[in-house]
Amino acid sequence: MIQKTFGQALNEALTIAMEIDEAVFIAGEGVGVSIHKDPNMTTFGLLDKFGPGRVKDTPVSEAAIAGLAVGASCMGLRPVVEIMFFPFMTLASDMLINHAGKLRYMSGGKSSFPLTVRVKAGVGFGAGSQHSHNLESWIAHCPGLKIVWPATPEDAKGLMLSAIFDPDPVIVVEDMMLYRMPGSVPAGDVRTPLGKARVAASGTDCTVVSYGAALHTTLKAAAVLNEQGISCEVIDLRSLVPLDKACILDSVRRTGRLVVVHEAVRFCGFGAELAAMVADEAFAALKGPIKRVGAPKIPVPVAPTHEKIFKPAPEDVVRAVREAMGKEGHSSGPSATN
Amino acid sequence: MIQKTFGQALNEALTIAMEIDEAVFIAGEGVGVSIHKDPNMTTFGLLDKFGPGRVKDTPVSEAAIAGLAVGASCMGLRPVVEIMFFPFMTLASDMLINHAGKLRYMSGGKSSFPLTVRVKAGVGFGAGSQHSHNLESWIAHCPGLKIVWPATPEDAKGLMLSAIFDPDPVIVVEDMMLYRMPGSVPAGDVRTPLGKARVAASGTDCTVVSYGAALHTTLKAAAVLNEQGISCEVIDLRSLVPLDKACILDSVRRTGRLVVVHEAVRFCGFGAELAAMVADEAFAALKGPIKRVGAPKIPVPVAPTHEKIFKPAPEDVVRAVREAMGKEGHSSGPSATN
Amino acid sequence: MTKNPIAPDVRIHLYTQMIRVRKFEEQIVALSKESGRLPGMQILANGQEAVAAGIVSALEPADVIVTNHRSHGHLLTRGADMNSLMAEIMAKETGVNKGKAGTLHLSVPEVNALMTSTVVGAGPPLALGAAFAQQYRCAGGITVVFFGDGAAAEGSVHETMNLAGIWKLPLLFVCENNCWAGAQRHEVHCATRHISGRAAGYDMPGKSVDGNDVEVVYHQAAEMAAYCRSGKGPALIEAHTYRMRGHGEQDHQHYVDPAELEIWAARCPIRLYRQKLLSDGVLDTDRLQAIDQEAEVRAAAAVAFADASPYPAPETALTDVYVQPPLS
Amino acid sequence: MTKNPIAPDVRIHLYTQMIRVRKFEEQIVALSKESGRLPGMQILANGQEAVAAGIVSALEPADVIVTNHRSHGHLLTRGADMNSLMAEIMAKETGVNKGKAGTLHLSVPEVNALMTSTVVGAGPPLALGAAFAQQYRCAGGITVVFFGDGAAAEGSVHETMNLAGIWKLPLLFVCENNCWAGAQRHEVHCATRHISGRAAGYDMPGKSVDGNDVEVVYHQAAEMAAYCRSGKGPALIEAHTYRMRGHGEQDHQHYVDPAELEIWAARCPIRLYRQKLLSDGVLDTDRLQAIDQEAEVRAAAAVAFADASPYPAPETALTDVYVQPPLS
Ligand SMILES: Cc1ncc(C[n+]2csc(CCOP(=O)(O)OP(=O)(O)O)c2C)c(N)n1
Ligand SMILES: Cc1ncc(C[n+]2csc(CCOP(=O)(O)OP(=O)(O)O)c2C)c(N)n1
Ligand SMILES: [Mg+2]
Ligand SMILES: [Mg+2]
Repeated sequence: MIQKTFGQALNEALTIAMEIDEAVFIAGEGVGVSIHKDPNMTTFGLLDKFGPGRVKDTPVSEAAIAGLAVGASCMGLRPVVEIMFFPFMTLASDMLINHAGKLRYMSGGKSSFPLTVRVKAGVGFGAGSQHSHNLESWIAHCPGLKIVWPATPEDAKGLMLSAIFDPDPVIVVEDMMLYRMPGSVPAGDVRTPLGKARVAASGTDCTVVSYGAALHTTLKAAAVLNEQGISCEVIDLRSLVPLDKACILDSVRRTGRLVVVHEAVRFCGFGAELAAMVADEAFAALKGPIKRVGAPKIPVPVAPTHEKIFKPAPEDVVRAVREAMGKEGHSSGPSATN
Repeated sequence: MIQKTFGQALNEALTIAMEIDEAVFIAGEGVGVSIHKDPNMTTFGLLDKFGPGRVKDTPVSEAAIAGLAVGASCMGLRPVVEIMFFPFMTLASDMLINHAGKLRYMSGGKSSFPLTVRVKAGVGFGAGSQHSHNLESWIAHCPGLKIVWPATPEDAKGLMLSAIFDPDPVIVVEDMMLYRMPGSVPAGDVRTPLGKARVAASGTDCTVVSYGAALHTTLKAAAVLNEQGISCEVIDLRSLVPLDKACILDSVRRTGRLVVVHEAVRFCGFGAELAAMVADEAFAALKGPIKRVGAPKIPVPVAPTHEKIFKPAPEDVVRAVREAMGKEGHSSGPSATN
Repeated sequence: MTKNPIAPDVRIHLYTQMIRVRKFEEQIVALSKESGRLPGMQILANGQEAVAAGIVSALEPADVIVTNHRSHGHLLTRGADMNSLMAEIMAKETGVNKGKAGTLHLSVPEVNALMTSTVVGAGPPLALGAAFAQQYRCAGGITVVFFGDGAAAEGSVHETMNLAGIWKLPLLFVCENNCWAGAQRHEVHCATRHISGRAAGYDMPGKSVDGNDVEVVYHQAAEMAAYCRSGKGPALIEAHTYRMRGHGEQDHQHYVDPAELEIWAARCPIRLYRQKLLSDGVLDTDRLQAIDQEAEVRAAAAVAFADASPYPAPETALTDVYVQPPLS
Repeated sequence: MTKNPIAPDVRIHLYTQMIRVRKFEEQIVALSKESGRLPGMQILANGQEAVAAGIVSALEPADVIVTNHRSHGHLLTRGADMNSLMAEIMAKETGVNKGKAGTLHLSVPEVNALMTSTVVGAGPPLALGAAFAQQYRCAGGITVVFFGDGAAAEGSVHETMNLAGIWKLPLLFVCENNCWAGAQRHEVHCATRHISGRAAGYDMPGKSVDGNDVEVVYHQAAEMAAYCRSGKGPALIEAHTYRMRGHGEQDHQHYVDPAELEIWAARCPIRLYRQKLLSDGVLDTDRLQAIDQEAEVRAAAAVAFADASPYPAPETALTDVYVQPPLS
């Protein structure tokens, strides 16, 4: 294990993938020459290492970038393309939803699309809602796509490698708030399997499921709750599709309680699927209401005073868990608004 | 009340809106001259009535069509634009999600966008997944937008009129399977308020929530269940955003059970939000698992034998309700796959 | 451009290709009149056969084509098997895509008809990726993408042309300008008469040709394909033609001027070429009839094959979404 | 085109506009060096002031402008209040958008700076709607949309130009070609040197001009605005200029050739125009200093105003999403 930042771990994953497979190339706006000269950026130094033939800077053309990935992967290459920020995924969404996710099916299984789309997500850098809008539930709703969201440097590397060499289209969400997070990372081509969640903290009273930056908010809350004598089992989803249902259901069947935490808008967010799944398949085990911690239904704001309202904090998770435990008056907070 | 088809009711709504307000215009691909010459089509005859100045045929340019609506509404007009089929909403999604839904907020409330987007949805016309892909949960997840989905001719007219004269962006989903459905429709400018659900059948044992064509599948199932001695309260949502939470929660608090039925993919579908909301806010009243009836996570297929697998049938609803009632062995069916 | 004369066997090939497409689609016309035989819409290339035959006949086996909702001509001339194509149009298990494509999404990778999209304007960005892969692998081969005059209005086409122009990709854009996008006349959906005029804005050559003269199309395709093959970059051919049967079989063209239809009927690419081959003495009426006959028989056999095939088993609806399906 | 000489007061106005933008942004540069003063990124028009001043000064009050992420010049020359603009850039409650826009989404409807989008390429489709409303109401007035050379690669720009060309909308496209899109040089993101060459493909006039000569820009704007106003349809101006401080304040231009920066520094539109006005005797150094001084004082006052303003109250984050908020 070596110490690396989250961004360096992603960078190492791309480096390894390009070294071991000629079919891997990367493309996007500034993946070669970037305004940032920062080793914590995923594509740092790749242009120098692999040259302009395999590291392609593109125009500002998200639909074409996504089409490039779909078409090239159908020809057997392994494209790794970047959609700079999650809100711009809208511009690539026809190519991803109607093509990457459907063409294999409609070919009767003749074609496959081993592509990877990198997208930056996250809340809290003050750029506002046209640069910041977590849309993981869009992707998760659509057939034919997979989506992963690492929360640690180790998984950043391991999930990126698995995504690149997976035979299906995979969206890898890079949480901008984590790029500088340090952690130990195994050397070499070590992959985190898709569809396997990680128990980040085991506990007995309440299951709390999260992913990405929100996982760290959740872990802070779990520590506070521990002091209050409430033991949380914190699950780091890592992969939203495929989803590790067994891990979640097994935990809830033991704790009898579920809280979901993410930074996306709560209404119709990914947490809704987890809550609905548990309210069906683990209903008999439930001892209290399923709580969801997420953003209120507003665009990501700019002002620091407003960002605080938007972004779930440890206190919000603590309150939600206590409510799930029946230890507090029910309140679903501003996020209830739809 | 006059007898009209669903399509004629929509057509009447547009006619009335254009008659009473000069600011209303319609635009889209074939909203003027259409390959269909069918009075059941929403825009039938409007070009002759109102002329090419107010009925604008456009090129095949979904982003520009949506941008036209956003920009013109910001200038005080009331655009009613068509995105022909739901999968093409992806091409308009930047304009709708990042602009129609966010620009008012980011203007600090200075600007408003009274636009209406008509989109055709539905499963079962054999065209396949690039023409058929219900994405209501995408819209419902995003701030600043409203979305309605009429299931009867009366509401088709009433919701369309409310949408056009609402001060905010509203997406009106036109279920293609319903265009020819007859029903009685009130004369004149009669509007169905946004955010008010309708109890389509009252009952005591299980609350079943649905919308659009799926509502009729649900009503068929309710009749069958009645004969089996199970009394369903069927709620026609009509409006997904704003959502009539009170109506749903009140019903579930009486019945103690919830089943949600829609034709969209079940995983991360709109039903997940309803289930999650109830599993939180009405948990104490729940007597059994919350069941969701929806499509399996596959692209909308083409072959008749495959469409049957995709599209929820009355039997599926019957089974789900019986499971919710604890009258049958638990099974979550193919739609469980993610 | 110097047009070297086309060898007789090639000319016969061009004619044969066109008539096979026509006869194949005539079967579809018949089937679409019987309710329940064909799922979805039926969109035909009738009147545009010369574009498919002229372009595709100028290609090499390694070349890739990407097509759209009006694909029958492109696929048949590329060598797709008639039986499995007809079976797919009927959504049968023996279809080229196991009944999962239907008529709108037919793809035939085995003959390098790599991808088809019925999302208007989606073909070019998909083709961009295919052409990039050809350049990346230095494997030779070019990609040809067919799209309509209506599709030219989509932003994706612009993004693709710009990127192909920058990267100098071996990508041949073929715009079939058939005067219509749905019920919208060309001038309702396009700011200029000729789409080829846009090519210069992407640093590529662009030519408009008579899309109903198969030899003109063939010559232009050969020239442009050679240009793309040589590494000089992308090129655009705009083929002016006409959609004889309306947008689809459900379209009765109430909005179309019958006189206009007559004019174009007189310019039917197959009729014109038949006359030419006769007057040039390349074929006599007997050989022509034999070719037509053979095409007719072939198409009828395809329908028989498809009819004899079952619909796919219901449970197969759940397969082929992923190569590695999610566990849960 | 015959350039009638520009009246002295207008020339002074043009200079004053440019220097006000420069001084305003110099305050932002200073603030961005202190951590925590400004949320988000800081994207400046430094070096491009002549485009904003030249174009906007040729407009009438009823005209609408739509701008992008590099908006300060457009908004200030259009008459936005400096105090509330600076307050908004700091996301303060007294900001022109109540602290909900921040620097990237500033819109000032009260001066017809109707909409701003930082989604590259989104301005044109928004402007399409504004121009349509002007045509629909026969109210007169044109819409001007500012976008970059990078944005020209987005499909939305193509769709808009085509539709504006068909409907003959009063829409003036202004492409600020500043040689860069992020860290990508023009030739990396655009297939041709001049974007104006695309105008013909949409049946509209297109001109490339020296974007650092404010009078050249002003003349071209007056001509094209008159064209759009006359009902002839849309037009395109491409202004060649340069982005002097990199993409944003966090960009230290490690990838930019210093020699290139020097060349353009020497062509600073403000310096050039100052010299011209002096040599033409329109202004003397004293009056110039007074104008510069005034701009400096004004900008400093804006910062003071913004500094004195609080951040918006937390709960106001939940308002202004809808005109008629959902009940539940
Ligand atoms: C993105 C998108 N918008 C709309 C449609 C509906 N549609 C199908 S074909 C067609 C017209 C296309 O015209 P053109 O590109 O000229 O092709 P043609 O049908 O004339 O061959 C339209 C609008 C679609 N399939 N995809
Ligand atoms: C759709 C979209 N893609 C990417 C970005 C990130 N981005 C912001 S500015 C920019 C470069 C734009 O270049 P140009 O249009 O020339 O404007 P300039 O910055 O040079 O003024 C990019 C890629 C964005 N904001 N929107
Ligand atoms: Mg056409
Ligand atoms: Mg630029």
